[in-house]
Amino acid sequence: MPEPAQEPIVNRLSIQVATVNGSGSQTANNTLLRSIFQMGVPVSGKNLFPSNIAGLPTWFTIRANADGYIARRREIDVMVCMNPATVEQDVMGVPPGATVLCDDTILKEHPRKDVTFLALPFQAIVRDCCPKVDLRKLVVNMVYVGVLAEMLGIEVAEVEKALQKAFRSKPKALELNQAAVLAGVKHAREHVTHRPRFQVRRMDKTAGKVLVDGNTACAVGALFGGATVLAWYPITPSSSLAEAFNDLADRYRRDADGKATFAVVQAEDELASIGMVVGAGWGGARAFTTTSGPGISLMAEFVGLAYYAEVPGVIMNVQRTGPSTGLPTRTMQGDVLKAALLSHGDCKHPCLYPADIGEAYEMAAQSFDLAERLQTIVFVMTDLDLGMNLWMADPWQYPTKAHDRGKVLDEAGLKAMKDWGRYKDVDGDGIPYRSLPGTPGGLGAYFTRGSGHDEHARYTEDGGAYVRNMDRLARKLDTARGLVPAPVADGKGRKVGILAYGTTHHAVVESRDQLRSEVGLEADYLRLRAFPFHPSVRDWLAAHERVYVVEQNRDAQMLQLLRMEWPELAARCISVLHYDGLPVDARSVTDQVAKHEKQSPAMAKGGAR
Amino acid sequence: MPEPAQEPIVNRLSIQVATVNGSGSQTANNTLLRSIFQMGVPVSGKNLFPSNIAGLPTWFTIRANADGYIARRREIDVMVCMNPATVEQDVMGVPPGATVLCDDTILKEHPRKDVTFLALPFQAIVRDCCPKVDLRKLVVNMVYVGVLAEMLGIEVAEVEKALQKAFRSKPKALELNQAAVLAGVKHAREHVTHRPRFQVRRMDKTAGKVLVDGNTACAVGALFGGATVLAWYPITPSSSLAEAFNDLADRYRRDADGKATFAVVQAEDELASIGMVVGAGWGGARAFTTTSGPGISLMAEFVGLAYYAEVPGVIMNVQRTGPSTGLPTRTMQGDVLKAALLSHGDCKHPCLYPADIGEAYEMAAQSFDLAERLQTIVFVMTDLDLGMNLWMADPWQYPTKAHDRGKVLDEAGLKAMKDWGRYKDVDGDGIPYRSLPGTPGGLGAYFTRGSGHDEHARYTEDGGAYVRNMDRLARKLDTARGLVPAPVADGKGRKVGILAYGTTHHAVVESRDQLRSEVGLEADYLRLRAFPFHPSVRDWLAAHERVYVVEQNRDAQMLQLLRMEWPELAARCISVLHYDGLPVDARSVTDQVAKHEKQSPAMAKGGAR
Amino acid sequence: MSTQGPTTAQPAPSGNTNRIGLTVADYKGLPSTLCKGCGHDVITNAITSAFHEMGVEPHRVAKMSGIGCSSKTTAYFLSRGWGFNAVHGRMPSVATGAVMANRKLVAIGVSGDGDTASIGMGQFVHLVRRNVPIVYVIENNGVYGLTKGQFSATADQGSKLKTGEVNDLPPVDLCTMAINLGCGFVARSFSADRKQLVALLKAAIAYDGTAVLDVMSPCVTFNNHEGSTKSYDYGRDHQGPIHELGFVPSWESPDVQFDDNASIRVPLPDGASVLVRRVDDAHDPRDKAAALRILRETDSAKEFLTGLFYLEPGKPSLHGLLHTVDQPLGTLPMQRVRPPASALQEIVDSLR
Amino acid sequence: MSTQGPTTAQPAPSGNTNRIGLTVADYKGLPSTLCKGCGHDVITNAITSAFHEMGVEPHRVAKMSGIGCSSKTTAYFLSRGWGFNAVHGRMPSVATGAVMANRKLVAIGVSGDGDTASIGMGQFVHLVRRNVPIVYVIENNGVYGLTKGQFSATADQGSKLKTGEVNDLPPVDLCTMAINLGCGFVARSFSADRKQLVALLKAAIAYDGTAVLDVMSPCVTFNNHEGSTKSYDYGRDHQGPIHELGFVPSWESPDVQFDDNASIRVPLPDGASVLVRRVDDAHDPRDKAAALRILRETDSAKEFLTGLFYLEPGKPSLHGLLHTVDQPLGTLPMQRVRPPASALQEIVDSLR
Ligand SMILES: Cc1ncc(C[n+]2csc(CCOP(=O)(O)OP(=O)(O)O)c2C)c(N)n1
Ligand SMILES: Cc1ncc(C[n+]2csc(CCOP(=O)(O)OP(=O)(O)O)c2C)c(N)n1
Ligand code: SF4
Ligand code: SF4
Ligand SMILES: [Mg+2]
Ligand SMILES: [Mg+2]
Repeated sequence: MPEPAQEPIVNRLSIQVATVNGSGSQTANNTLLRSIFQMGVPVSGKNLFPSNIAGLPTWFTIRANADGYIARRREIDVMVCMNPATVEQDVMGVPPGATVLCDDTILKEHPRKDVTFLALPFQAIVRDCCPKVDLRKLVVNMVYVGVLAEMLGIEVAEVEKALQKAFRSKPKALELNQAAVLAGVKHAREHVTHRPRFQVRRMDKTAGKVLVDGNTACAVGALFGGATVLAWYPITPSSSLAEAFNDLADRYRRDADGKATFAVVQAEDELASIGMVVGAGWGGARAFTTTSGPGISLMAEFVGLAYYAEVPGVIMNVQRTGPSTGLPTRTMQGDVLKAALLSHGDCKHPCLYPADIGEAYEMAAQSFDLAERLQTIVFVMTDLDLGMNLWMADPWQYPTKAHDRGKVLDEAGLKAMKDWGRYKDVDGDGIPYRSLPGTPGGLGAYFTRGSGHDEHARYTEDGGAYVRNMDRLARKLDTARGLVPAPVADGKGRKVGILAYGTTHHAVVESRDQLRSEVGLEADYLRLRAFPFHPSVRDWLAAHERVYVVEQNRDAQMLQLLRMEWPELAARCISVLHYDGLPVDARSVTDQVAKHEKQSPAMAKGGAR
Repeated sequence: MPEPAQEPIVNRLSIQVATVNGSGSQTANNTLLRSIFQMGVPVSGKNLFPSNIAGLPTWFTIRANADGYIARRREIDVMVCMNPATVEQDVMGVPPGATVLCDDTILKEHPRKDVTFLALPFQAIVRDCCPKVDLRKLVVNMVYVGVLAEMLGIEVAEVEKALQKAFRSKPKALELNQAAVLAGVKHAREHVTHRPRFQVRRMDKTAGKVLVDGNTACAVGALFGGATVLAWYPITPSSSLAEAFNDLADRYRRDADGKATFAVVQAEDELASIGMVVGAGWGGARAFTTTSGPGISLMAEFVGLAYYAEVPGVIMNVQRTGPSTGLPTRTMQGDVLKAALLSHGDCKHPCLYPADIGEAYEMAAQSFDLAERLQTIVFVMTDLDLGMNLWMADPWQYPTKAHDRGKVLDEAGLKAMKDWGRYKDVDGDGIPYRSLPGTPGGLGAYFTRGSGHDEHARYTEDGGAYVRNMDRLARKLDTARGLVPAPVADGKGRKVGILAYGTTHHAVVESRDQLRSEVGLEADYLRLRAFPFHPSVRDWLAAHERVYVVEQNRDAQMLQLLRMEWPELAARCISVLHYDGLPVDARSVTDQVAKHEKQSPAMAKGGAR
Repeated sequence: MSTQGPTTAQPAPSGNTNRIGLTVADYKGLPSTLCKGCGHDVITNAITSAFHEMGVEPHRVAKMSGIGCSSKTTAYFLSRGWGFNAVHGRMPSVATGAVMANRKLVAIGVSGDGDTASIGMGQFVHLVRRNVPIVYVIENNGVYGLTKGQFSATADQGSKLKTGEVNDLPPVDLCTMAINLGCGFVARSFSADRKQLVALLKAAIAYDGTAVLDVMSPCVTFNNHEGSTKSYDYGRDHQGPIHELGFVPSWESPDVQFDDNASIRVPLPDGASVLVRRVDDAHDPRDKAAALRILRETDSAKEFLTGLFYLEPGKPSLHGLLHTVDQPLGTLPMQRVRPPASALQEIVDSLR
Repeated sequence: MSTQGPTTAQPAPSGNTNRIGLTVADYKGLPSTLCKGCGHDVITNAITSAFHEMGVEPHRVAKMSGIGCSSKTTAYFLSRGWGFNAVHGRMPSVATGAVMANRKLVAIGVSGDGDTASIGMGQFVHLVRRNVPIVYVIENNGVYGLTKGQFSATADQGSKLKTGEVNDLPPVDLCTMAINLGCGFVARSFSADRKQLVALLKAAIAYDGTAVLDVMSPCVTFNNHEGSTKSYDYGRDHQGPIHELGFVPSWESPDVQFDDNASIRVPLPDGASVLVRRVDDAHDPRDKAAALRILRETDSAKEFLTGLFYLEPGKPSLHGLLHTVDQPLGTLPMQRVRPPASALQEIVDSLR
């Protein structure tokens, strides 16, 4: 096997495949990703796809990184060009030193001399190895998998294993694809002498881990979280969450006689899906919906009703790039402010911000506990990056705690409680006791409404009763601070802090290392995990002189929430933003922070607070 | 005429009539209000009505005040009890020294000794003076008008004049009502010796003024503002705005042949009404809708579309008490934060906050200029208090400026502009040039969408184009700061400031006088009139040590907006809130400010900044 | 929705108590706050009677509504049931969610013509399509009562407001629409015809699926004048029942009312039957084509026909489609809704 | 909407140019980004031809749509017209507003079955009720193409997804619904039947009011397999035209197509006519009862009938109801929309 000319860079590379959607490259790319993963090398995959079904440019990026960095990386080391429409920008986009493999029917040579440009006969190879003419369009993708395996040192046995997984139930397809991979390997071995500097070698950093997307993780969380009702309306990038839950529940939540312990309805729109969630939550179900941007806007009225009438429910918002329809297949943390404040009038809603596969699972499950405990809508704020990309993760732990069904009184409970009132603050935490429709005994009946009501759920327009109720609702949200997941702090005692949440986490992890090694900046890190903010967030902000708040939107939405809460502390916050619809990368964070640090007079003085 | 026992208090009184809605008392109460107004005494009226059509408690309060204070006042000097359901709370609610007139079929005496309780035979009187049995239920209200006129010194000739206005086209009804007033006068003259201390006397402070509600004022503004399309859905308290516009346009906006220069559609809901506004704005109309709380939530998705696709339109939000259905017939400044941030994703919207009848007219008209200039949705944020109560006001001035139709290119304009692009920032103010559908010449056609687009309105998912566009939109909102109405400052150089907006203004005016006279506090005053904030707001905040931000909602929504904008300055702001659904009164403001000032260490030290 | 379930059939009620020993007072609600004479109050009364006569356990009743004068009425019957006054026009989705959570609930939805045919059009259509088990009553007065009398989408073309304004848009005929959407129980009635209304409501309560009752219910304050086609006078002058209707609940013998030769008997799956007296022209409610035809013809003749236009027992309701366990989902114990550890292991393994 | 207005009748187009001298290229849009073979692209083509043949000035065309693969297609025809890709399911209101602002616009709305019958149900109903002048095309594939193939509300009961999932809800029949809502132009077609489609589109363009065209348009990616009732094969195997249709624009003489004895001729107010060849069983589109009957019967027979089900020329459109001035409201000069000072004075005086 030829060896790369230069000292190899091992397990630190990014591969990008440029193709068109609907061309079947997804399976090839996942096979590649999985093969590297099986070799024990930490990987991450980012699928950049258009908002249509077939024929438009798509890019899939695989990053393998021995240090375990799984954020997006901008620089591409090995580029595979399968799309004539983008080939020029694809070749021009890679840094010097990169290797470009190009389908030779697209382009035979390229003037760039600082990259290795190889035109390869992918189509000819597939013609030879694939007898099924109509399938060649799909199978050709496996040829580049084989070529890359050979050139980068990806073990063919692992590729075979990954293929077997992908085509488990389709032996015919498996055979064709295997042949294509091997043809690719053979071609590279026999006809390609160049070996990129970037190589993959077996290591042991993925043992026991799984590869999964965040939408599936949320669905599994909902499954074990005991969700009983799902009402949803399709919208990218959330549809696969609902579909995954449906499939999982179909398999794991049916009695022996086939009867279901769950109900899923595809609603006619988002007003209906949230309406069903509110009805079901009122009826006692652990109910949820899945949606994205436009759906959040459409749910506004019902979310206010649930706040005021105190009905539990969960909205899983897989955020995409807004406003409006925006870029439906791009990511963003763009609804952070909007979801927390959704609906007219005075109201706020708890939000959870999962950063990874583990939290997607845990928070999805926990959201039902919180919703029932707090009797309000809880948002799980994931995003397209987490939801639709494949992530490496530790396997989930089976829950150890029982579901928290909150303050629900059954027949006996109602009898035991004297003079029960649906909206009385018995425990001083702002959370009243509720009864479920259908409870026998004649004590629990009450009337739910979005209009004025007193402690006994009686209609009233009395200003005093209104104020008491609104003040209790504010108290309830204060109680929530102690119930939602606390922030996670890493490092302490430094002058400079970085605050982030959700998927931005992965870039920050890498950026902190870059800042340390590149400009010598040691920064503490706080990862927010929920709104309303835990009291410790305040202390952490107070303990730092400058805090970089990193997020993926234009308007610094989380910082806005922090300002609303603690203006005096928020004044020390500096916004670091990334909002082009691609997942934020460490370099973007590092450069912005480093630039600001350079300008910062406090830094120059080196003074402590 | 008997005289009050004590030294009279002249032209400083509040009268409240407690009755049930649907009983016809509204005309009587307005007659009373108008009579006092015609005597040259500044008045204001607050109608507190339930959210149903007939049979529930209603209170109408008239305040006459020689100093021109027109905010709500909590203390009632003269109470008229016509509702058995509330008589006890009504009598108990007045301060010592008040006079209570009670229908003697409801209650004959009351144990309170510190008030003058008079049981009067209203029903017997109406029986004698009104031959029409079925009308007595209505006409009885005029009896208390007569009684009050006599007891408070309201001139009967003015009452007659007001009656004539009310029953202009109904001579029969006029006659019956006149008789009832006179019977009331006669009864009081002959049988009631008590005269309250609080008296009304002619003065000259209302000459030239009008009495009108804010919804009518907005409708007149829209009429002269050149609104051409109104799409609306009924909702209290905004319906009468739409209906007033419809009536006015019907009268003043038809050609000789009866053809209309306007179009009004009652839509099927708020999603449709805002959709029509967006379609009409795109088509070139000056289009608006009227709504309140729940409607705002339902409009969220379309407002985001209009932001991103840059379509002009006006939403007149007559705010009521939320969240959810809330208290539909109570007032609140409860959507301030929500309207400014409406819709998912990064977007913000200009909002105007009229404080009085003059501004309701002006801002309603100006909103169309702003919407077309900025090519975005503009909110006119009025409220139930302004919209549905009668206010004394100076007559409106005929507009001197031409309508601003914004950057619209017609056929010639398109030819003149080289390489026109719908979303190009030609002038550096973030505002692009648009063309209207139907423009001939073949140059103006473009495609409008809520998804990603470049400077030439071409579809794109390119991150760079997305960021350029979003940055321009942010720039456009910055431009808006200089176009929206600037704040109004009163007083300067003091340490303490009060900041308010909208109808809260009237309580603040009175409260500043109270603070001055009661605790010796001189406070500067800034009245905000629009979002995004004018740069001078920042300077004004910076110039004060402590700023009381007075508003009518629970969550300090305007303060939240200020914090988002200038956290470092917002830290000096103290929230003064009133949110029981009734219009804020000066006493509530004064007490909260005074209490805080007492506690304020800076105040104690007397230190300057 | 079926009234089976925990309640087992019992002998016919004697005197004032029903088969579960409750009096009509046990089915009452709070005093109405509507205008005196409002048609809605009459319907409230009929609903109270129907639930009483059917012997439905009050705690099983879910009273769903939107916003409007009509929607308020769920507070005025069955205080011992659970009420949910949701948001304007979107009650259908809330009701759907509620019965998904608890299939034992007996749901009744009360809505207005504005609430259903204007803002609520979409949700109504989809509720019907899903055959959500609910008695869905539209208290139809042709106007928005609560917002002071604007026309709604069921106002007849040419009908006049008090202000003189004339409606120039065609009305939505909710009965025709429901039948075309596959609804298996579609009726029209008049709040002044208490007898028919109670019979229809009882049949609707016994019916398992969406039962649509479009009831003309005059708004005395805003739409009861001359020129209105939704006034008491107009109703009385134009009403034509399409048949004489009887309902026999499951625990009574059908022959107590009419004998079978003199009537068409449509059995419901739960054992109850709907009876139609066999007279000339009596509409057979199983005849969909005839139902649509007479609805169309009335429409052009400006008649106001009432009765049970269409009845198709035995269609699977939403519960049948969802195939859920018999117990309410909302109160299943944790063991039944959290799969075992082995399931998680299996899922994890599939991702390796 | 009427194609009258500035465009005066001219002689029939000769060769490739139409009566206003434009070629079909002048009516083209951007290249489609849909899947190869998608039914929607065929409709795009037919729309292009219809506008060309009708000689509509491109700048007068407003292309309205919601969200979906179908809704994207407004970018693929008539680049010289104005397009508005609004939000999902709410195009009807946007279109209503647009024509209110400018009554000279010739509006065409392109929507999907999800966009219209699921999320858009309510707005569709009310657009039709208002008789908004628009050619309203539903590109009906029974699924949500853009979100990867879930069932929509027009999917037939029993039809199957590729995944094997079966639809168990009844479909919404948009044609029946439109007729019942008073729509005066209701047609069904098939994207594979270009000839019929173009004839219908031309007639719809000439029609002044809401013209509903429900066009079966297979989704080759998600709903073109066996078991689908919206596939090309299904359509071809089951299509039955209810008549042979011709359209004669206002500037052509009707006898150029069929002679009057051999055909039923329905004149439109603008001078155009719709012709139906008189053969046995040919459906007369003026017969509403027959239209509803055959729609009902096909429905149960699982046939796929196409043609112009109902045509009622001369109903007042929204513009008639609004009685607005002839000029577009949006560009009236200020003097016409700001009343004089005397008006303000009068208003102020009334408040004193
Ligand atoms: C989203 C929203 N829009 C508007 C309203 C105002 N509103 C309350 S009731 C109602 C109409 C009620 O009409 P209908 O359903 O016919 O009931 P009715 O009062 O006639 O019985 C309206 C428009 C509201 N509450 N919510
Ligand atoms: C409010 C909202 N909800 C959901 C979506 C996601 N979405 C985009 S297109 C579509 C359905 C399109 O189906 P259809 O109208 O039948 O068009 P087709 O793609 O089949 O032509 C959905 C649900 C959206 N864009 N907006
Ligand atoms: S307004 Fe009309 S609908 Fe409402 S309560 Fe009164 S009579 Fe009934
Ligand atoms: S997914 Fe279906 S509807 Fe969409 S473009 Fe492809 S074939 Fe057409
Ligand atoms: Mg009504
Ligand atoms: Mg479709």
